[in-house]
Amino acid sequence: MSGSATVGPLDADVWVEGLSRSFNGVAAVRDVSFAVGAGEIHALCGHNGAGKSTVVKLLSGQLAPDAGRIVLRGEAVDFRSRQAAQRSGVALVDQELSVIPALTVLENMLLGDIHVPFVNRRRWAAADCRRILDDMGLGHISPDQPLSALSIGERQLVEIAKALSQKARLVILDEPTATLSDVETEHVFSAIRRVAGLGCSVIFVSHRLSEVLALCDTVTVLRDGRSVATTPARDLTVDELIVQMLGAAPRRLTATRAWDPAHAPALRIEHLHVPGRLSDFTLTASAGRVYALAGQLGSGASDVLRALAGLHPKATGVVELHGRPLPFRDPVRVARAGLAFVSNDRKSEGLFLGTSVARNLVATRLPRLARAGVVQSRLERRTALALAEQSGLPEGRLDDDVLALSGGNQQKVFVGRCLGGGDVWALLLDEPTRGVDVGGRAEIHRLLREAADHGLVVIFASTELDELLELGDVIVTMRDGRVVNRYEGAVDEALLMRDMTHGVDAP
Amino acid sequence: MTSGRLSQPDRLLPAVSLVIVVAGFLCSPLVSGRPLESFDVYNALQGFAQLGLLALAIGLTMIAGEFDLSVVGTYALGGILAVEAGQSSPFLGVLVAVAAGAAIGAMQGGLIARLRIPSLPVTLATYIALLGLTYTMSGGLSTTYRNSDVTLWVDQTVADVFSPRSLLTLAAFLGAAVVLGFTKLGRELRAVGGDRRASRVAGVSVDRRLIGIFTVSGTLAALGGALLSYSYASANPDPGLQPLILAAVAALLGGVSLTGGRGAPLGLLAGTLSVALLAQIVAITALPDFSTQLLYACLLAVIVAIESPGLHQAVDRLRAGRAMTTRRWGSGVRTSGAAASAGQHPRRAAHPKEKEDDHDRGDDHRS
Amino acid sequence: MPRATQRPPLGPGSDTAEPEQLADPSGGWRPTVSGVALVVALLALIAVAVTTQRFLTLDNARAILASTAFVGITAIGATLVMIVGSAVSMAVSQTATVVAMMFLATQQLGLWTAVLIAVAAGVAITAAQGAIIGFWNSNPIVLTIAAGFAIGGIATWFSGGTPVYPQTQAFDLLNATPLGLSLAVYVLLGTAVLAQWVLSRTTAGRQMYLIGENRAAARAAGLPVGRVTTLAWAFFGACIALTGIFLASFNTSATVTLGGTLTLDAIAAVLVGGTAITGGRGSALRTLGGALLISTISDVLLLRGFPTGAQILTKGLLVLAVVVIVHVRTTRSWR
Amino acid sequence: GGNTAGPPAPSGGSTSLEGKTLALVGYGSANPWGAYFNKVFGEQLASTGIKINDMTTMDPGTQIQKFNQAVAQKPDLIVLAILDTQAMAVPIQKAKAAGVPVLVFDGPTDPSVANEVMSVLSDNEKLGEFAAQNIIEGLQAQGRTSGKIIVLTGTKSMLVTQDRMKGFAKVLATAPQYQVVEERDANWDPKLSGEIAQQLLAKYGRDGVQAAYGMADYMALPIIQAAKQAGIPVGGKDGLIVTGSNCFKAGIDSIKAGELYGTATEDPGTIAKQTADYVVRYLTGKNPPQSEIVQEERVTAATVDRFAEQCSHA
Ligand SMILES: Nc1ncnc2c1ncn2[C@@H]1O[C@H](COP(=O)(O)OP(=O)(O)OP(=O)(O)O)[C@@H](O)[C@H]1O
Ligand SMILES: Nc1ncnc2c1ncn2[C@@H]1O[C@H](COP(=O)(O)OP(=O)(O)OP(=O)(O)O)[C@@H](O)[C@H]1O
Ligand SMILES: O[C@@H]1[C@@H](O)[C@H](O)OC[C@H]1O
Ligand SMILES: [Mg+2]
Ligand SMILES: [Mg+2]
Repeated sequence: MSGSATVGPLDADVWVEGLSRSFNGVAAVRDVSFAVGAGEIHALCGHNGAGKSTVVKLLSGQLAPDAGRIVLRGEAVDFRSRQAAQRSGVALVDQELSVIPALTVLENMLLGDIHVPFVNRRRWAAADCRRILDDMGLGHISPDQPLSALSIGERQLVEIAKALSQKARLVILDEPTATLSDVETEHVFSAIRRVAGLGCSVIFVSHRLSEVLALCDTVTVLRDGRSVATTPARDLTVDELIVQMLGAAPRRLTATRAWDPAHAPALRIEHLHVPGRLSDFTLTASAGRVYALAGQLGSGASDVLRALAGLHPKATGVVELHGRPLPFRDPVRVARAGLAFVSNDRKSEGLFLGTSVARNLVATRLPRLARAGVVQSRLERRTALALAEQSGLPEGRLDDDVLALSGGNQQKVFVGRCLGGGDVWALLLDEPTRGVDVGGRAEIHRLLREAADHGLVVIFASTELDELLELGDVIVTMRDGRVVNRYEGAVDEALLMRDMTHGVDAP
Repeated sequence: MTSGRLSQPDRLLPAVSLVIVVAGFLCSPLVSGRPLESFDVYNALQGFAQLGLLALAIGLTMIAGEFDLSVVGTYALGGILAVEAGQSSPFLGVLVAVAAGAAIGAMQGGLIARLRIPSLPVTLATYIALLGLTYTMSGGLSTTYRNSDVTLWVDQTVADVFSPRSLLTLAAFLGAAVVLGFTKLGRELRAVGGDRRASRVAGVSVDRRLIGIFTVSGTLAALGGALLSYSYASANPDPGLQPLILAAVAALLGGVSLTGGRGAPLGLLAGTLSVALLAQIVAITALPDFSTQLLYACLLAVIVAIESPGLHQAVDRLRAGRAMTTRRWGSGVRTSGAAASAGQHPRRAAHPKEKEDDHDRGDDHRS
Repeated sequence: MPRATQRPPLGPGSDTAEPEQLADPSGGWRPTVSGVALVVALLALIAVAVTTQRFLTLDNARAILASTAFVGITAIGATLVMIVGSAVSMAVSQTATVVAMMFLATQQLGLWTAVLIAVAAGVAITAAQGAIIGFWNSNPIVLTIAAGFAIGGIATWFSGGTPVYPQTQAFDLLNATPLGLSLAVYVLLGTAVLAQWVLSRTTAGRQMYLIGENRAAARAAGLPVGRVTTLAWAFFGACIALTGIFLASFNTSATVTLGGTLTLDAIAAVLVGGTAITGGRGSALRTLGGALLISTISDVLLLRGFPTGAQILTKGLLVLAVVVIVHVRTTRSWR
Repeated sequence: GGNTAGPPAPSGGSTSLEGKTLALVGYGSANPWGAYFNKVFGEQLASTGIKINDMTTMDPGTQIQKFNQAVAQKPDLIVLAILDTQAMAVPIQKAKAAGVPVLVFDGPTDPSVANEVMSVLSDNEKLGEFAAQNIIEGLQAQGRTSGKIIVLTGTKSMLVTQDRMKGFAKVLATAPQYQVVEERDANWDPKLSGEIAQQLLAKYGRDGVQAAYGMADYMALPIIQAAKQAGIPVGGKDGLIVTGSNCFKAGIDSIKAGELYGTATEDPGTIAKQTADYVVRYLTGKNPPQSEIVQEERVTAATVDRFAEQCSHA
């Protein structure tokens, strides 16, 4: 376990050598090696399923490697549990939000930290917590607030703050910023730089490549479970990074085409209001166009979609679909009217993970596949096949559980479920490509574009500028629960950014 | 922690139920026509002692997000073992009972934690098996405890209202309150109950906590059975489901939820006292027996109403619908003005409850 | 032993239980460690059973089926409720009791009217709970404990505790034994087949699996969560009512305690059938298998002269073993 | 204390017991036997002006809490039906120490406190004897020289059950050609009785059992039903002889239909009347004997008409 003469790169604080791990005979990580120096911020990049999170789990004691070793400060370690890793000074922000809503902010900060004594010392801890929250830009949050009272972004910040405050030797952050706005991300970056400055090694995983290059010193790229390159970040551009990840240059989307004015207004939203979250949202959307709601977390963009989907019982306003009022406080009636919603969380509010791909694809349209309440198996099969083909899913995997698919393919199942058939008139998508790699993202964008071409109204919300610009025919920027601006055509990243971060009442 | 937390169900429920029941207790002379005496309190506390350890056992597992149905089985086994092994030395009897309870608890905790099996089926199966075991050991007959000194001792009056049995039960609650309140165990237990995966990731030894809490649960249940059999001078091989259900009611009134992550020993204490006092009120006022059932049903109905997220959403939906019809015109202007005048980020200005609603996907409390 | 060579028409419980035990919820059979364990356990049971005197007799097969019927019918209904994600009901025996009382109290209106009233009552009481759980997302265990108290209390209140006696013996028709098997056995088989068909072929049945697997996803997707949950509970209510009707006919009178230990017996049968308490997977035919398996084991132990205690103990250990085998495959924990 | 020394209001000849209180710690109304007892007992005492506090329950733990409560309230008399014999011993001693008189009905107390209470007891040993007589008589009438018997008992931990079995065994010993092959605890539970009967009848086969004893009619009738469903004839020239040992209306009907061979009284109405009578005698200072036994009767087809009314209330 320890002691044996271990030689690594001279200044390496963390040294990973020949790490491998398979699941049921399928290799997720093979022979991965890299080194992280003290105070270095080291990025792990790669497309979905490349093995990043598996490496993270191996390093943080959540999984044991099949082969290879991990050396921390010259000592080989063999973590049998998260606690063992924590005792060796490894702090973690998991890919999945891992704070406990049932506890207070302070309790969450203390949870699992090995430096926290067995017997509570509350006052001392509260003061510390206050300082850490302030550093993270969470001055408005009290340590005694239950975490359940915080937004998802704030919860994520608490988790990051917690990991960065644990006096660890190695902090690992797996997609920490996926749910954060740019302002919040800035707070996180400065905090990361601060701990790195104190000599702590940092491993950072993200799909936001420009942010990777801005923050990190070194980038290791994984492809199909192997480490293919380790390069200083200053020597890389985003495009070069993408080439490393994919092994080839990415396909660029063709420019959006002109709008065919033959398409009449289909979805009219007036004065949509959700107490405390969204005020007076008005939009008339036409079939055949893609509407992008641009806004950071908490801007209300996602609330527009949730309200339309019937998931905000307190929502008020007038919504009409094809001139008929939409009973938008009831998800069942919304779905029946032909609005399909893709939430931003495919795991807990999206797919039926333990169910086959085929059954997921037809989950929402069983009544239409049935005669007198009896599902017609052949029709069901045909529909599933058609949807799989339409959404670019491999036919061979139709009977696998969704759980066994990679994240990107899971997301395709989620989006694919809403396509085809004459029964859906509008697609509402919240972060349609969250956590999806470059290739998967292009596929999903193609699906949405095709859906619009087939005459559907497509409305999506996103926090990513690239995505907004690539996909949106009309971009509505939002901040603080209100619309800031509406763009058709001429707009650039800077404009969007300004609207999303400063809003109308900017100085 | 702060006064604001009184509005949380884990404090509100036990506080309200205790206040209501104590008020009922104090008013009972109006019906019985007889002033309250210290004996009434003593007797209520005896009822508390009968239920308490079982309620604490089941309540603690519920905080950790589990439901230990086997406690009634362990309770029966504890009683029989205490009687069989404790005829000459009551301490030996308790020791044997407690050791068996701990072993059974640890076994179940091990299965549930290591194999990640839901607790309800495991503990149901164990309950059935334990019933068979007590039946085999006793031949289906109540076993008699002949050490009448012990029987008299455990129920003797202490300071007018207590007995050694009720004091011991009280001590168990206070002990649990101290341990969970002043060490990291309380936090970790609620974390394990709140989100098991996240707790693991955060570095909580989830398996160890689960095995621990089931061991504690088995121990408490066996101890409860042992004390009860000393008090009754007999041990019943099959106490039925009634004790379990009453213990669960006590725990629910005590502010724990079946979803886990919520509750504290002092809340459990209040919940258990509420149930015991309710039984005492029915005894004092000589209400027919079935009225106890109806009263429990009413109390549980309140809990159901409080803990039905869908009900609250339905109410919101109704209100929003009504607001729409009354303020057809100009609503957008007024409401947007209201939000703007807050001059704050709406997400931050919003009442916590509203955010909870939003992120409450409504599935997290399947049982 | 002339009878021993004679194969019973439906076969002993273990034979019918076996294939269902192996069926994968999605239809295909995949060899897994747990599956192999199950096969081994079943083979062992069959070996023990066939070497037990009098086990392979027509009378014994009939007894196994008959003793499965009451619990079995309720368990079939409980399967739907577990699949749709509502876990269990703690108010089963109280409901069965009340239905039995109503059934006997209305005999003078004619058998079928009485049956109709009883089933309607069972459906109404149980579907109401299902609606609260489905539409309001209430906790089923808390709710059904409350319902159990309420139903039991009200039943005692109204009946004053005295037994309910029928005014005519019309119900005796339900004690008939066509082809030597009691009517309840046919109803059990019919209910199982119907439930299986509902689950695997109808829109509502298929939605039950989806809702049970991920309620939040089902809600966001606009599936009729409330309606389908209510439907599952309504079916459950009809099953409880049938059990209550047969119990009443069998006992010819009904008291407040008629339901006995039906609640837990039914849950045990569903669990032994391998339905996951977390919802989303399971099958009615496997519940039938589970119920038959429990009766068969009790029967074998009884024939071998084991006392009541040993029978109960074995039942508990059996449930535990199956629960472990079935749930070891999933890492989802009970929330 | 409740003993207010108000002048007894003399009213129309009958002794007024106005102002006296009595705590009825009896069987809860969830038990049909208890329900009818409580009803008759209340009716009998209604005219006397005694105030009855309903402290009935079927849960042994609750019973102790209620009993202790009753003691504390110092009524003029506690009327008690014991659920857990052992567990009630100490509370009875406490009542004695507190000077509160206790009258036990139906089943006896633990022998250690038998002298501390008054009692009106059903004669459980007799009930068991009657059941055995029924079976012997029935089998002999069929001309059988041997016979196997199965027994489904009430909750075995109750003294009531044990006493009935004592009497049953005693009489059966006089006819050694008839033997009990199986005795099982069916917990006063009709559903369980039916299940066990089905299994036992299968175990011993069509010709393996000649007689059955279900300790109450509601336990004997499921045996009959199980036999019929298994195709085993009941009663008559060579059918199964089934007996109960405490009568209910359904049992009487079944005897009349020629299925149940016999049963015995122990009907709640009779005990209730005798207990009420005892209460009045005691409270009016007539010093009744410390213990009274209720006269139990055997019921068969020959005598069924005599007991039909008495047995038809529960
Ligand atoms: N527990 C598991 N069982 C089986 N396969 C797994 C498991 N965890 C990961 N895998 C598989 O291992 C591979 C690597 O997954 P990993 O989560 O490390 O990818 P990633 O690079 O983090 O992807 P993403 O960017 O989507 O998070 C994938 O093919 C994944 O499906
Ligand atoms: N969570 C999981 N549980 C079980 N098996 C898994 C899991 N994730 C992945 N696998 C298995 O590992 C294999 C590789 O997974 P992965 O998702 O990386 O496939 P992939 O090579 O990315 O394929 P695709 O082209 O479909 O994305 C899968 O085929 C699947 O069988
Ligand atoms: O003695 C009673 C018995 O005869 C009755 O049937 O059930 C309750 C018993 O206590
Ligand atoms: Mg990952
Ligand atoms: Mg992939």
